[in-house]
Amino acid sequence: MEFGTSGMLNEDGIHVDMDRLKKGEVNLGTSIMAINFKDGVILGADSRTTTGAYIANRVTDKLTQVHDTIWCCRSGSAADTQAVADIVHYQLGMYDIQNGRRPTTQTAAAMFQELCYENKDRLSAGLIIAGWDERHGGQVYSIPLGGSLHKQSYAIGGSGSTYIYGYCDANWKEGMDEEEAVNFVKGALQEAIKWDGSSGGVIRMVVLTKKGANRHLYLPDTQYSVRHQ
Amino acid sequence: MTSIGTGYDLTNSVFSPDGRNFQVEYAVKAVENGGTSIGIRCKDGVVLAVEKVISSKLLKPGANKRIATIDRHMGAVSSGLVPDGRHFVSRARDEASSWRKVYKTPITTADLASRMGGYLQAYTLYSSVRPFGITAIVGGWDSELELPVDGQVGSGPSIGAGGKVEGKKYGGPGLYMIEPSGLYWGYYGAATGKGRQTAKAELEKLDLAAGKLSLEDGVKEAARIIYVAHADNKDKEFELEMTWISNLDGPTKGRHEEVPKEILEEAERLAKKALEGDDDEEETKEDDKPAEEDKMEE
Amino acid sequence: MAAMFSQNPLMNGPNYSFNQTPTTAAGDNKEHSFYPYTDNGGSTLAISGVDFTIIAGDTRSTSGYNINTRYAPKVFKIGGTTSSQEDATLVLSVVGFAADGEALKERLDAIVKMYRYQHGKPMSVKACAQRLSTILYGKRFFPYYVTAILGGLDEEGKGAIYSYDPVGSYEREQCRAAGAAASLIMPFLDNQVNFKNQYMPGSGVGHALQEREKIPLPRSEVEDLVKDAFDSAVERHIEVGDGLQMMIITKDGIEEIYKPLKRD
Amino acid sequence: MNHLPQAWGRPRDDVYGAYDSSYLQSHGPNQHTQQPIVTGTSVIALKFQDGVVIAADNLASYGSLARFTDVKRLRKFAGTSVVGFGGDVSDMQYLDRLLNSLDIEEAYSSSGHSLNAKNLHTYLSKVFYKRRSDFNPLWNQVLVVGLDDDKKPFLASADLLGTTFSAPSLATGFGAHLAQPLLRKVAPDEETASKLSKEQALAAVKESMKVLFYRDARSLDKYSIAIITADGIDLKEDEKLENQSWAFADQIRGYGTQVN
Amino acid sequence: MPGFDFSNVNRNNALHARGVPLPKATSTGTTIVGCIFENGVVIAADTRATSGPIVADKNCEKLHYIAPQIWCAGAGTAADTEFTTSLISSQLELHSLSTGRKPRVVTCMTMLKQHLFRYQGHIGAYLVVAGVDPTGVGLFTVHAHGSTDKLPYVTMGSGSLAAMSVFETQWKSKMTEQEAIDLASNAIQAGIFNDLGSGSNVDVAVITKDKTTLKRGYIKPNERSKKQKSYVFKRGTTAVLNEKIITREEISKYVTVHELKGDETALGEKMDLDV
Repeated sequence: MEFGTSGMLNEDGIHVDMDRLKKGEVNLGTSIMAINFKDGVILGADSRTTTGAYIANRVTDKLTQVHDTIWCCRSGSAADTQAVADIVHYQLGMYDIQNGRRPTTQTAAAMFQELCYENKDRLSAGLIIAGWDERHGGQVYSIPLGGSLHKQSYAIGGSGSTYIYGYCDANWKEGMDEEEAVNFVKGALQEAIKWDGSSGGVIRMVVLTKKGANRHLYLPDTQYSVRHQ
Repeated sequence: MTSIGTGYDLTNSVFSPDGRNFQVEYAVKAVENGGTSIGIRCKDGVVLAVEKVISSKLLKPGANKRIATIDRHMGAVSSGLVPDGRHFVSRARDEASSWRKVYKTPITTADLASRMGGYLQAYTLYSSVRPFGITAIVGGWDSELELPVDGQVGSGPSIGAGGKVEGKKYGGPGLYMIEPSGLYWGYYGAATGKGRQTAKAELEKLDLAAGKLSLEDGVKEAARIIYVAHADNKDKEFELEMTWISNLDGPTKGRHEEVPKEILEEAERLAKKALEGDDDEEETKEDDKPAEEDKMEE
Repeated sequence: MAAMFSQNPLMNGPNYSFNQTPTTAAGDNKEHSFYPYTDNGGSTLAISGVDFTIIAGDTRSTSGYNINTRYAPKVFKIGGTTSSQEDATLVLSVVGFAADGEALKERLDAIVKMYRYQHGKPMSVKACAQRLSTILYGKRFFPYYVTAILGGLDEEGKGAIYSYDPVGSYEREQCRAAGAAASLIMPFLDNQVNFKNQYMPGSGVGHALQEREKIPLPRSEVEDLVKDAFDSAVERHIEVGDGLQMMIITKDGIEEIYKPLKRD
Repeated sequence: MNHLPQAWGRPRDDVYGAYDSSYLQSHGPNQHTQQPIVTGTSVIALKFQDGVVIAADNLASYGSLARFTDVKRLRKFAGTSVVGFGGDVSDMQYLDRLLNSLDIEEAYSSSGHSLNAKNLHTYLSKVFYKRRSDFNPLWNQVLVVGLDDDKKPFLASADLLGTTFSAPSLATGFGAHLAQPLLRKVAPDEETASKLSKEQALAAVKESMKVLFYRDARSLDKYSIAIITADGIDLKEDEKLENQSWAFADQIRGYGTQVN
Repeated sequence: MPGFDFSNVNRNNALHARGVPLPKATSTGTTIVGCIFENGVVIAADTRATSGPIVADKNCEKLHYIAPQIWCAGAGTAADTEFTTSLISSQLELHSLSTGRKPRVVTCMTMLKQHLFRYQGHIGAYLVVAGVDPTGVGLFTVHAHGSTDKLPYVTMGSGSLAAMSVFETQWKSKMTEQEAIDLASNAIQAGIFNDLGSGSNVDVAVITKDKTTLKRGYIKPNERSKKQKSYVFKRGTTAVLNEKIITREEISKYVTVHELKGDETALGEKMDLDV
């Protein structure tokens, strides 16, 4: 029997197939979320990337900037979501230059949705878009697998999210201050990491307000209690 | 225009030695022959009006509209070559719908004007085309509310989004005039076509920059100005066509629509009355004014 | 378990190296989980007479064990000049996949209308029959999933019926049943319209017995036959029922009759 | 096991089966065919003497996960009609935008007449049929309600295959099994439907929504309901089911022989 | 216990793969329901039996006798419901004789579920068991895989959703006998008119402490309309190609021949095989 030759490898020959789709395989090993709070939005994510049971990257950054204060959380195929994020990053940059004003979160969400919907049979991407702009304040949009677009007060995604629907629903409050909000995200992601084998590592956050983007980092060896960034 | 082309005017995209593009200037001439169009940017809406010169008694009254809808919230009117105006509208509609397709939100009046300005300017660059023989006035109402992404579901926090910068206002009326050169500027009141000088003089009197004029009054003023501007051109009959776009609380709910018949007729009545009051020697000519009975019915 | 060891390079000689890496995928077709057809049940029936044609269909539309609606017509007037089709001369019945049936009907209707505008006269049933066949065969590899019957009066004023398979094979016939209960109704028609298996009592012995003489049935009798045929089909086929829609084409025009059927 | 670096971290073929690479293929028949992912369940509607009532719950499911609980599946069109969407939510959003652009194009000419529900249904069913014929279906079943050319109540269905039909009452998905029997009882034919009062129709639809909540595992007790008459559209998007019956559960012990 | 013999499974799969269709069993597409009232229980069924889309029997009986005060409505494969109920009926009667007590509904239900569980769903019987015994009123559903449910109102079969919609909107506790009968027959009619697998008439069985009343054809909402034409053929319409006369003496060698009197017609049961 031959070694299967139907796969695809990239130059380095290792990482590309992390996201290959096996029949019946659900490949959303991650925990991501974004929430609205008093002054804007917070995005959060774990840092684990898995292929099967192997942790291919334990300090992944799943929070991706597509404009100054518009970011997204990626789940699903790393290759697909990176490609989509790169395209939108480019388009939003062009928008800013051509129209002489910053894109709104809606603009970003619309662009993400168009890509995810029109290419739904080729992509495996579950995205959460969160951003802050002067006019609309903080906003959170979710684009699940089929490419539909949902405006939400908070959104959770990835395989780990299934374990924290209850936690989030029970602990959610509208209009939290920043400290409460950071603790909400941290608490939720801790639970996801605890119960989901495909989630783990550090907790990353980005806080988007009128002051701009502000990163947070929490490490597992200190029970995520100390902010490192 | 003092000078003539001396050969530099025979093709588009060629400058004269003193830096003029004669083809564009000739296009402006075409505009200056067209019926007067005006736009007024009121505090709660925009009015567009046009003096539709009746070229034949065989034309059906009220048909052959000259003001077109570009998108739900936006309209355009032009003076000059009518077919060029039609093409302008067609392109503007394409721009508006492609904006919707890409950004899933309505195009703003400013953005549409920018796109159309670019489009018209391109027609001054090539020898294979001629410039547009129109000056167009685009009026629209950009929603003052937060707009959803078209088709989105869900609504976010019930208390509204956090972190908004308070005290700033968004949206509102937009009025732009785009000339054959591709030049476009935003205006409080815009006028073009044959009676533009008179109309501009009248518009200036309104102190539109103060932002006090209401849409209802704007409609009346627009009708009056078209009538006044027409006074220099009395030998031809005309029809007044008017559309408006109000804010979301107003009569059109942010949509570009024709001014309803009753309001239009009332505005025309007041316009005629104002005209009579202005100069008494005019009143003997009242018979010349287009009366419904004179028109051909289909 | 063989697969477990198959990746051992020692067993298979030289194995994977990066420059052998395929950059395009293997070309085997992906299976399509989407099936573009469904069966909406129901039955149709057509009988031609000396100077008339009757085409009938039940009005039930089904999907699985469900009734979509109790009134979905399967019989349509074709090629009239108005939206009400009041001056039509042809009738088409379609049974099978209703969406294809609708598409087929609209296409044929448009063609027959165009013919009428261009030639200033209605299309003959014979010409229309040939055209319908061409339309069906035109989708030979993605067929209209319908059994069609076309009816009208021929050039001599006689009743004419043409029946089709989904890809355009057709034939002029005396009578035809199609759809879910076709196999229930057709033998009944053979016996009652064409008098198959009926002999004249006392006209001979054994093989010498003479077949019952074929005489064209009068309209009233055909109408009765149609009603009885559908009543019986309703008794024994679960996808047939609710209503009976009948179109009767004569030289005076097309008459439409609706009769209720059992709804269980 | 294979210890070569190129196999590190890759799912084992002996465990997961060979890699299905067919999705990468760029030739051959178009591979549009997908499946619905985020989905809405039943839509139900009933005609009455001067209009139509339509209802659908506010849930979008992701498999069995009740993922989005604020999804409004009744969409207004041109102020005259309502479309109720079952099936894939992303395709619903696509259609919503498509109909929106259709409405804008309709407003280009100021002829005064606008598209009614019947026109809208015809348009939608052709879109569905075209897409199924391209093997690229829009994964929905929709109910279109409003008025027809004669200003009579109009109600019709269209689905991903392009199948269309009309009846005094209609229901998609689970509603076809659970709500239709009740609605058909109230309006067995057009004649009866044309005599129903708005209150009767409303009561029947609300009752049906309750049964659907009891018996459809992909449903929600929050729903949208719209009444369409010649006077316009009355759409309520945050209704809650009332007067549910659960108390009889106290009488039930075990599943067979148990008595305590 | 040696266990089951699955030797034919491979053969059947191979045949099926080569295009041999599986034998079509008559199934009772069916709507069946049960409903408890003040001092008894009512079960009801439609009377259509189908084989694919064809109506195999327009007026079959889906209410099966188990014991005088225990009855069973069956959906699924006709043969399975028939044999399972009669088997359990026999066992229950023997059990009743050996204990000297009246049979109980729970006993019946337990025997049924244990029997069906043993066959892992291969016996396609979906049943509603109802009855009254010294402990009171019982109403259960039994699924083919052997699970049971205990509820005040139950439905089963392809029309179960239609029937359930009626119960979910109209059921109330503590109904009178007539109310329960009406409700159950309404539920069956919802199945008859909305589910293609169900049709024809409504059969009802009412079981109270004192007696069981079987109302066969309680409602007949689907009587066939009169034929438009007469389809009587004249004698001699069918060709006779050959004739063979068997005398009574000759046939008497194989079977017992009864002489029919005047207006008497032959009944199947009367014919005895002479072994």
